[in-house]
Amino acid sequence: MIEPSHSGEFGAPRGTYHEATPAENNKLGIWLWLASDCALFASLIATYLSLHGQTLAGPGPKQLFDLRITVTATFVLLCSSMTMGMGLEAAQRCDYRGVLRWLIPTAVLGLAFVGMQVFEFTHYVLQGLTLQVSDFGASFFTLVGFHGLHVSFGVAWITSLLIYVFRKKRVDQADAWRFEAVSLYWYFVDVVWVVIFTVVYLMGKVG
Amino acid sequence: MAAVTERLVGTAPRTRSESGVWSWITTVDHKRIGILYLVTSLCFFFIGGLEAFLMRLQLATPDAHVVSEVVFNELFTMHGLTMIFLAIMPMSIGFINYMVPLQIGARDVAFPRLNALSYWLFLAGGLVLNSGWLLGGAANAGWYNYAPINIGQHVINGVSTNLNPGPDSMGITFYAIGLQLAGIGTLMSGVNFIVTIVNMRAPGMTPMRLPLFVWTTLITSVLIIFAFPAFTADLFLLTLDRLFGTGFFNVAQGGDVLLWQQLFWIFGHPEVYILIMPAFGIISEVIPTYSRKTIFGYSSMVFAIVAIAFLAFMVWSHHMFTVGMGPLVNSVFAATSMVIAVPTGVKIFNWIATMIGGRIRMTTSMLFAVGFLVCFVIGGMSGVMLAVPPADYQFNDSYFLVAHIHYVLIGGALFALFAGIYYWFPKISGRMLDEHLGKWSFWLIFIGFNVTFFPMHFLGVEGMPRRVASYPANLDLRLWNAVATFGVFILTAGLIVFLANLRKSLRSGQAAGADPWDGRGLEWSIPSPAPEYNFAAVPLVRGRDPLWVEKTYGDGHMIPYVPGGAAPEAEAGGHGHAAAEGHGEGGPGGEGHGAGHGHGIHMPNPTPLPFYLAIALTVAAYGTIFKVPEIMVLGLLGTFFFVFRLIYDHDPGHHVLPEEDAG
Amino acid sequence: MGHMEPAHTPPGPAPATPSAGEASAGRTHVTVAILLACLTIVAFGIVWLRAIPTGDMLPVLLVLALAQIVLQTLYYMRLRVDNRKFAIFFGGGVTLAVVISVFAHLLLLAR
Amino acid sequence: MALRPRLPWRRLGLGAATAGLAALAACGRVPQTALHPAGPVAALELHLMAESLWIMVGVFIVVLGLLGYALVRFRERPGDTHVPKQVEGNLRLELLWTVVPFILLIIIAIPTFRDNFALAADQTGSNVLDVTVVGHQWWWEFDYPSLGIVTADEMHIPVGTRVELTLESADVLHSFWVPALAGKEDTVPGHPNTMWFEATQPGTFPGQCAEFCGTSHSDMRLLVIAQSQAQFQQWVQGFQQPDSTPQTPQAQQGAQLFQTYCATCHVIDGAAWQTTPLTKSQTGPTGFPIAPNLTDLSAHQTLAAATLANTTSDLTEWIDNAQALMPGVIMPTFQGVLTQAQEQDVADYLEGLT
Repeated sequence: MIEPSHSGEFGAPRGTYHEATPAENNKLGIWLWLASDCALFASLIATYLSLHGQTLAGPGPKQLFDLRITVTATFVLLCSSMTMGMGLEAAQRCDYRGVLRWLIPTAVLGLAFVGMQVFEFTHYVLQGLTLQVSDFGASFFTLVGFHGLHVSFGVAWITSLLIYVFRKKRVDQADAWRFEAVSLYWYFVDVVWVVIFTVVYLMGKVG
Repeated sequence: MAAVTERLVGTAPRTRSESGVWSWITTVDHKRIGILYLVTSLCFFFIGGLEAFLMRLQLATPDAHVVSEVVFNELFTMHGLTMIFLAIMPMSIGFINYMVPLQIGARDVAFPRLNALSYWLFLAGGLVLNSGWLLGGAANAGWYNYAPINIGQHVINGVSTNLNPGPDSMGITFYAIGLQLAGIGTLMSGVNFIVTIVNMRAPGMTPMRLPLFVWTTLITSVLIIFAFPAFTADLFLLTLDRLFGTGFFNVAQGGDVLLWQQLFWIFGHPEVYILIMPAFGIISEVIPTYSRKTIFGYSSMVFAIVAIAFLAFMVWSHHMFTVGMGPLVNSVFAATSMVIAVPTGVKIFNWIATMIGGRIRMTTSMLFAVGFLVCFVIGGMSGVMLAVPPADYQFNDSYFLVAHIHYVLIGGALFALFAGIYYWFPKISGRMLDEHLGKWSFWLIFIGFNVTFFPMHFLGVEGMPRRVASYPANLDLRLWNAVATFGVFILTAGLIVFLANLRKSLRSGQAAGADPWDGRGLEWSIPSPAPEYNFAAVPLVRGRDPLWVEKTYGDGHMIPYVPGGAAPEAEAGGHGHAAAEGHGEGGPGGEGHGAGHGHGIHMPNPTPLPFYLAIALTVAAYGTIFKVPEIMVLGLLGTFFFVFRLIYDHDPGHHVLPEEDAG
Repeated sequence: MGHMEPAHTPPGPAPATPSAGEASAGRTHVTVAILLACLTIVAFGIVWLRAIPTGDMLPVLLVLALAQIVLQTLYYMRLRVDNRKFAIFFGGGVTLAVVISVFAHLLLLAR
Repeated sequence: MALRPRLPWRRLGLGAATAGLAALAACGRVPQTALHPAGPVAALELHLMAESLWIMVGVFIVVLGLLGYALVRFRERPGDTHVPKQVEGNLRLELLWTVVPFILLIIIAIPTFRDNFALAADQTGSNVLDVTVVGHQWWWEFDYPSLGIVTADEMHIPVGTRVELTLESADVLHSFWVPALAGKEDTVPGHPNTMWFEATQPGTFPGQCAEFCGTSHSDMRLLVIAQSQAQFQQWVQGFQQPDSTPQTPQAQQGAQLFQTYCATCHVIDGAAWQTTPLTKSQTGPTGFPIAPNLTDLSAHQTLAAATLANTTSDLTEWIDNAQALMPGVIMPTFQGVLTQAQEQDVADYLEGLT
């Protein structure tokens, strides 16, 4: 039945066929979204790098940044990554208690991070750095605030997942991808923070 | 085929009983969403065409005042935006939606609900953008909307200054928010198509057997997900500038007006390829079918697509040769821009080589494909001329550039889309378009297009800048402007004939049957229009041009794939499958591979949630535009509510029994 | 293509042996977290104490950040063990984004 | 489309600097074209345009020939039912049409790179005239820092002298384009650009803004007037020793009205009320003059960004209702503020400025 080669590889498929499950689709989808989000953050970081020297009448990064607050926030986010990892392991074991035990602290740590950022921003505004005063202010608040919004959305997502699990009172194997998805997002937000911490804060302090 | 007997027999076919507006609002069927895209984009196309018509009336004679400067500036801005974002791109997405799952042998896209959401956000974005006409002026600073004119009223060194004086410049806020909405939708489409193509191909549909339209879709989607974020960021900064008084694009606040241009063209140049890539794909389907030959140089076609996509990210500054980046940067970008001509040339020659040695049927679709080749080559050549910076200093922002962009976007993308319409309309509607009327429409459109746009090359080098509302009589621009406007009338006549053809076909068109063109791809192996479940049994793909392979070597029907026990000739193969690995974690919704499981085909249920989500986000958009925080917050809360509803809403789906005869 | 039967191990510990998997995965998480914390402290320390000349700081900080990113993506996001297509799309995208934004930044500064 | 470089194109009546826009209109055509270069920059650009065009035309003929051959030779004949041979490709051919275009592009690229640098080279030296061009919504400001001249919309240059332009913008993006002399270069707020050109023959070369800059973008025109060295010196003198004394009673009346209503923005060098440096209202928020300098107005051929003839009647009309002629312009409408006669007086005064 097989005729001389058409298209180089005529013939039935070799190997076995596997139709992707919705969970696999979701995971690839999340990865693509995160890759796209990377490009978004890259644009904002390029904007910040291009404009951060424009402090004009407003305060500059050197006098403004208090690295102690920021490094604390970094550790908070780092811890939340670890607890998220533990929560994910629990979810993959279908361990209902484990999920609650690890994901509630994750959300709380995330919230703490957002709280610290709100505190930090308020502090800066009081010192005269606003969105309007200079483009350092505008690009700083935009970039860091955009990351803060990502963290906030992550907290909302984790919370919604906790509510979902809490109502079911159990974790199914079928739900594992939901935890994987949120964990990927959470780690990604953490990765972006590493970049922001280095590029904005540490380098800003160095000048 | 033994497997054919496994088809379900004797069950009452459950056809698409749903109809009416609500069924369209709640649909998650990729084919219906595709039709929504196609119809909507056609409507926007005629709106954009009307805008162009008014502009050409104004420019037919010197010093004319058919419309005022204010309106003219809105017209050319909205014309560009409408044609690019609301007509050509969604028309491509419409075909992608309808055809890609069929061409890869899938039952739907990976995320049917996200797909519906993409459409509703595109529509919402289009409506928000156009609502500017009624709510305080449409956008008026060109489709690329350069800074700092786009920031409008601004405080500059303590003085409140309107950088866009004259009209109420509210329109650019509609631009910023409307395109943001549509952009989110497009981004989700991009993700959706990539996952669909990577994960959901039928057995045997290896990467190097993918139809080229699917390849171009994949690469277009990659361009979308990596190019749109730059625009998202840009629009975000613009929104902040316009509504919150930041100064990203205001020099007085330390801003940089070129920041907008850089980010815009990082997006904007890939966007041009987002527009033209699916067109390449359609041409690569149409020419082999009507030449009765497989595509010439498949591998080099794939390589060319990938190369063009990669280079598309490396050339953006050629739109900015005259902003003063210096000779070195200009030379680098000139070089990369010229290099794009190489893979593009490979494609052109491969298409012609496909025709050579074939048996060519000059259907309307094929006519449009040939028209595409002629016009796109002209557009590509003026593109090379524009890539020479010293020449570009004369060409840039002149009518030469207007001619170029229309040769690639009308002569290129739109002609290809018309070829696609005449090619796939029978599959989508089940009825043939009239070939006689079709040929009339082609010749009128082709001649009208060239009469309109070819003279613009002359106008450009004779000193007519683009975006002028009028030109004085003493410049020697009278003749070619008159000719161009005359051409528009021919073009319009062609479009009217096309509409008449659509109407005639939908009323009394000849029934198409499954395979009216002696097709080569999987989409022609199923009935027209495609049933809800697409394939009664998942087809087994045995080569490139799978249906043609079966016509030549088999009995002309696709062999159903049988899970576990494969068709006899499949056993010989080893384990060398090029497709990617997946994790078999199971989970609900894993569908049967065929109808053989006895309970029909599992399909997702319709849902209004994407529609509601789009409405909530639109409410937030208007709250932002009109600076009403309460409404904005309300809309955002609604958005999040529906986002989480969508995430946690379990869709049990329903089962459809395939119809008796799927052949 | 793994089919029908999961021919390969699903990500994470196999459900059959939860306790052993839990311990090892948990240990990985803690180890990576400690490494990340150390890297952060080093970066912070360099800046805080002005430990090295200002001119050298930029590359050192970037390398430290890169190390953290690699750790997080490989171990936390599990690109090391997970499907390669994730790594291709994500890695490719990130590289592209970085290259383009750096270039855009240079173009803006060059003037 | 004949893009070959040709001998510079001369038109009767256009060489003389005295030819007004009305005269240009009477001639029917003005040379706002890149096809008839009047200087080395435009000639070089035209040369590259032509070179790339002819290469492209060659490619087009090959492509069209192949396409025509395919369509004619392989079109389905009635009754023909043969199945064509399914050719998968041909490595040699595919390499051929990869390599040949590449070579053609290199042929285009080499002169491109060379000329990129040639055109970007700064022109310095004693024989170079420096002019600063500032784009405004919607007029052009021309500053001659070495001559102390600030004027608008009409740039006078001596023939045979290289002109080094510094391009700036007072508000939004504009693009300075005089096709017969040189291609365009954008005026970018906050980022001064440079370019140069030279006129090798006398003439009046029109140009206009090529980057969309707002409502009346299409009205933002300009003239470059290339003159002999002697005529240029005469023009410079008219500026350096302006006579702004009103000569007639109407003009005197006009001068008073000008001081009240117009001097807030417009500068007339040598006028009794004019201070140095300019008043705060005369400099805009970005430090560039807010309105055209009207010194020696009678030497102008045109008004209002080269859209009106420099006649009393056009000037009166402009004063009366600038918004109707150029919507959105910063110049207010004086209809209802001044009577027709008063507007006429102001115009009389301005037309008497030498």
